[in-house]
Amino acid sequence: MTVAATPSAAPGFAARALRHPSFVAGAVLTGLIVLMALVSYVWTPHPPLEMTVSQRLKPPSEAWWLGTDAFGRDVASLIMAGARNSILVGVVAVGIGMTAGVAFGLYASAKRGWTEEIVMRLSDFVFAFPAILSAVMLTALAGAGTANSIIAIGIFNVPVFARITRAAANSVWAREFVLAARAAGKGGFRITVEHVLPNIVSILVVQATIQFAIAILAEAALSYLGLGTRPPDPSWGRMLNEAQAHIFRSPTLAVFPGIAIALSVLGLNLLGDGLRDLIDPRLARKR
Amino acid sequence: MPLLEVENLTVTLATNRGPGDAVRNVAFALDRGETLGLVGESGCGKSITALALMSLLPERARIAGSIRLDGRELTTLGEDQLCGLRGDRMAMIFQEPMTSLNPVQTIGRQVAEPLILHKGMTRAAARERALDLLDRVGLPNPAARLDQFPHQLSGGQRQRVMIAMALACDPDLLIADEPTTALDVTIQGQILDLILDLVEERGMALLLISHDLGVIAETTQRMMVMYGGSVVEAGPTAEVFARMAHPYTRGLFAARPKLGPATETPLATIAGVVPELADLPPGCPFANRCPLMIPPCNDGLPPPLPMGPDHISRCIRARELVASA
Amino acid sequence: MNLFLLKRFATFIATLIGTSLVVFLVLEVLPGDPALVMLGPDANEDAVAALRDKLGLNQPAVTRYLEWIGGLVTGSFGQSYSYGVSTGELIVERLWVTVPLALMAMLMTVVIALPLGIHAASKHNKAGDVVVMGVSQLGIAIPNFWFGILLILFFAVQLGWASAGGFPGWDEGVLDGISALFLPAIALALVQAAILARFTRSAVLDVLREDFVRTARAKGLTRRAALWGHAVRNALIPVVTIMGLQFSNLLAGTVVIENVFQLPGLGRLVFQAIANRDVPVVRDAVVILAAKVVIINFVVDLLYAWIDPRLKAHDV
Amino acid sequence: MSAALVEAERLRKVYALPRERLTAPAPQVVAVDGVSFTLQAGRSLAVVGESGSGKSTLARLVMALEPPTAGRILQSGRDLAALSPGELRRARADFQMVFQDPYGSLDPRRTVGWTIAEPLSALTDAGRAEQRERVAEMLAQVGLRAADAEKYPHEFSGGQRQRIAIARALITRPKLIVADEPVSALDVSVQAQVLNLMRELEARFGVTYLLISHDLAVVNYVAAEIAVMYRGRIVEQAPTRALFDRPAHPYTRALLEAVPKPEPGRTRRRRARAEPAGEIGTGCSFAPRCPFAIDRCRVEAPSLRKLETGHAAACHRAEEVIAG
Repeated sequence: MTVAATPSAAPGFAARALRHPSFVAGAVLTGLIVLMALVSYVWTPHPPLEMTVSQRLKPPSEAWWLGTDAFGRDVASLIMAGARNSILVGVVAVGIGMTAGVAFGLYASAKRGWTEEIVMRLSDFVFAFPAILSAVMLTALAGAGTANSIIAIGIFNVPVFARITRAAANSVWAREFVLAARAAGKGGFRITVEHVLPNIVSILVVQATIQFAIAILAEAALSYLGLGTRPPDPSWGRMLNEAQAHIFRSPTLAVFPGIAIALSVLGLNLLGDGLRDLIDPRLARKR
Repeated sequence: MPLLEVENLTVTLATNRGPGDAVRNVAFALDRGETLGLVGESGCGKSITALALMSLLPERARIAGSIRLDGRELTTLGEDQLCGLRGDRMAMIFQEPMTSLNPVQTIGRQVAEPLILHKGMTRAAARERALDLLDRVGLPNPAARLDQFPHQLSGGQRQRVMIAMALACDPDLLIADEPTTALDVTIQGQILDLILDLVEERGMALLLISHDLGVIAETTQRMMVMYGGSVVEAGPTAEVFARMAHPYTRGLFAARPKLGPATETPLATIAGVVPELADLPPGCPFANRCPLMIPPCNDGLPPPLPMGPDHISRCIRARELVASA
Repeated sequence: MNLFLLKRFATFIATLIGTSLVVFLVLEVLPGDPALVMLGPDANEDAVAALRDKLGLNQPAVTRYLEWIGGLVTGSFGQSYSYGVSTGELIVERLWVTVPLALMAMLMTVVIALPLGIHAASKHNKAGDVVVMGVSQLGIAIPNFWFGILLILFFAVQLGWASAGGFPGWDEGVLDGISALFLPAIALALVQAAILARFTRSAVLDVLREDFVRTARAKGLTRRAALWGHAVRNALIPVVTIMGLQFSNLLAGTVVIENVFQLPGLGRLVFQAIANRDVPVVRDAVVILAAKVVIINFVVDLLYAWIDPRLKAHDV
Repeated sequence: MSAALVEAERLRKVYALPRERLTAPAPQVVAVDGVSFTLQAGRSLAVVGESGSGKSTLARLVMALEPPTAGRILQSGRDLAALSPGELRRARADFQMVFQDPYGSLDPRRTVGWTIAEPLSALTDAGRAEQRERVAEMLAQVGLRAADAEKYPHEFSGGQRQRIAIARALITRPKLIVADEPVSALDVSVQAQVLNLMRELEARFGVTYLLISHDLAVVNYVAAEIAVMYRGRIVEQAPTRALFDRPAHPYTRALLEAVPKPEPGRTRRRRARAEPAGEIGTGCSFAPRCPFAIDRCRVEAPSLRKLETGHAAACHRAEEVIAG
């Protein structure tokens, strides 16, 4: 005879997710940004890189939805195409940071002792160094460009994931079911793969969405400083840099790319918060 | 007029499976100098009853019925007036002395706090009095403890501090919610002795909550057995132990291994599991696990049947049960 | 001094040494010959070689590293290639912009965020909480440099109340200086305040669920008294950690914001020096920025030990 | 005569605490201090003690989950510390463990079937089908249904989870099950179900328990023999009846007296005692709390000595304690 304490995981999750306002809002916003990036490959109102010299710094109109920039390019098309850049940088940088960071964190947690101490002090060190500053130095060293800014942001993500993985993994290692697995004869590697990782995946997914948002902000800042994506590839951050030069003549130029950044970040953060609520950690350690 | 009078107390909690009555139609009275035990398993509603008496229920809880302290109705009292009563006229000791003390405040300050709050004492006077209290509860070297922090004390010592804190303003009513469950058995005896001595010394009323029939048997004059939010049996402790008049009380008693000579016969068990709040049956809450269940058991919460002087049982077959034994 | 702080102090020194090493090595492999940069591409080889010798570039890396560190410790800084003055002089001058900016921003952050966070927690799930949470969610999403541009757009371009950037210098009067730093400080503070408010709220909520808060209520404390008397100090323990991290973020953020507002601060100096391959300026400025960050982390640890008696117990 | 199931020889386990002073060596906690005992197959042994007495550490040492600082453990004559990692892994099929917290000891992300099969998949090369069959069999043995294998732990109550944990421990048909407080997290009515199950399985599978508990009544129900631990040492060991009838150590007596008994009309003998504050010197660690303590107890630590067949106590005045 079995008492179902809580509805089973899979169908319950979808139902609860659809009723969770910030999850839904975040998913919709993020979905729209991704859609915009995908559509930009096949269609934009104007070719994003096409310069119409006669149409420089035009205000928004029917022909130019969001106006034109100092080179006479269509801002709406540039923003659509710029989404590709932000998503690319976010995905790859978080991917790098997550892969390396999770590996380090799991290793530190499984080994404990000196290994853990060394891994964590190293991550403290990277952490203590202002992230933007190291990104500025790295891109200065290797030259501006998308690839280098991805590496710079990715490196900054490593200690973030290493720390959170280690903390979460340590709490799993302290649980009795791990002791039970050891008593059953399993070694550190199998326990890490079979027990620790599945129990921290949800925490990592939540953190990944948040780091994704931070990566988009960082890429925008680097591009704004002229260290990120190089012209002519469209990038939201660089659009803002260029807009600032013409702020008195064409103030709207400085508005739309910022909105695009803010909405993507907002969407991802809402998504992350929603996921965190839905994966309620209290359920896992319910007594 | 008794010190504490509870009538038809019902507390409804929002659970993740819909609203459920954590406490159902509970009624009792308690006078100064009396000790009343409340026994039951986890989730039976005993802690919620205690929190209802202190008006410290979680925000979403709904409360019905009446709680009167010295004739004063508490359920309709404003928050300010309740704050004036809590810690002064009624006090509470909790189960976990580790987490129930503020880790970043000194012992002295925490014990002195109710004195400053309710008695209007100066810091210095309250500190003086806190020292006396810590001495009274048997904390070794109390003067040095005043400026220590909770993490520097052992579990038993922390529980003594909790008791000193609860007794600071000489309350009329002391509620002790599983005060010894987190402690070792030899310390448990000391703490129970201390509580009983203080209750006697000051003429307080004590409501002692425990899951352990042994603790209740040894410390209380009267007792109530709770199951599924209802008091299923109540009476003078000796009387209840002599003539258990509810199948749940009997089940609880029989399920516990005894200290005496070991037997080959297995322990008596209660079939099934405790139902969740939201799934409580409409009738007797114990019906679906009860060996004596008959169809009328499901018709509604059985009324309290008088079984002896001051002894009641909410079982429609209580008389048969007592007669058969 | 206790063991916890002693350990932290050792970490602090190690981090400083590590940082200086990394900075030195990164700049070692940076392409571009400083001598060539200084003399211009048309310089003749002999002149370049002479300059390299003069700058000590021909010595082994270890010697140069030790000389550099020795100089930093004794206060004798190198010469900037492009400005021709002592890097120390240059950095100190720029610090007078960056440090007040970061401090102002941090002050704003704390003054805005702590009360809002505590207020939101005390009104959990009620209107006040929802508003704070909604606004802070937006605040986190806005890039600080864009917010800076918007501030310029609104206050300088539309209203004409402030200049679009620049810094008059403290000689023109403290008030003028502060007003020039006001908008940049707001731009920096917005995001950090939003983060801190949310963090404070959840820290306070966590503590409010603790048993000892229930104990305090059982003693007769009102909700409010229990919040301020028992919950807030416990909640501050994690909040202080975050504040330390945030101050580092603020310092780093000055690199971008100083560019937005054309402020002659340390961040902008580093940025320009990198572009100019002005190695002595870059490495000294970066090490000093990083040192500030680790000093802040150390101060956070001191605060920590002060708030949490459990760390004070062990004396050396 | 075949070797005993478990022989522990002068086991000692010391944990280092974080340093408090730079100049002094790191402080240490002696969790287990020179413990020796023998566990014969078929005679379940209980280790009783209060929190901090070292009983859970002892369980982990016996399970070879931690190495002892000194001393050794022989299981069926084999020294566990001398085995290679591979041999130790195979040997683990013979000794399994049940934990206190039935919520914490089951991985919430794994099905019950997976969890029960874990020792099989870790220790043997049983195939999927065989594993499934054994799991179904085990579920039936502990009173659950075969269909329950597909479910997750959160769908079960505390008592049912502890049955699952017992099924996991039994699946390799071990000779020894180390049960660390197996019922202390359960409600009384559910405790009885689990205790009955443990006794049934003892008879049915010939498994022997090393039961760790703070609860004398629980121990009385399951174990043939009891060892009482205090501050890392065994202070008394005896067959269950002898221990309850003729306790020879003042601490055992104190424990027995302290258990509240649910008997009508019983009231406490009230003795207002203060928390003991005495420092332990070289003598018996129980001396500061002991009503029998004499000067000798405060300077000379008693060693465990034999009093009668199978009954030993570490007390200078054991004979007087038995006499009452």
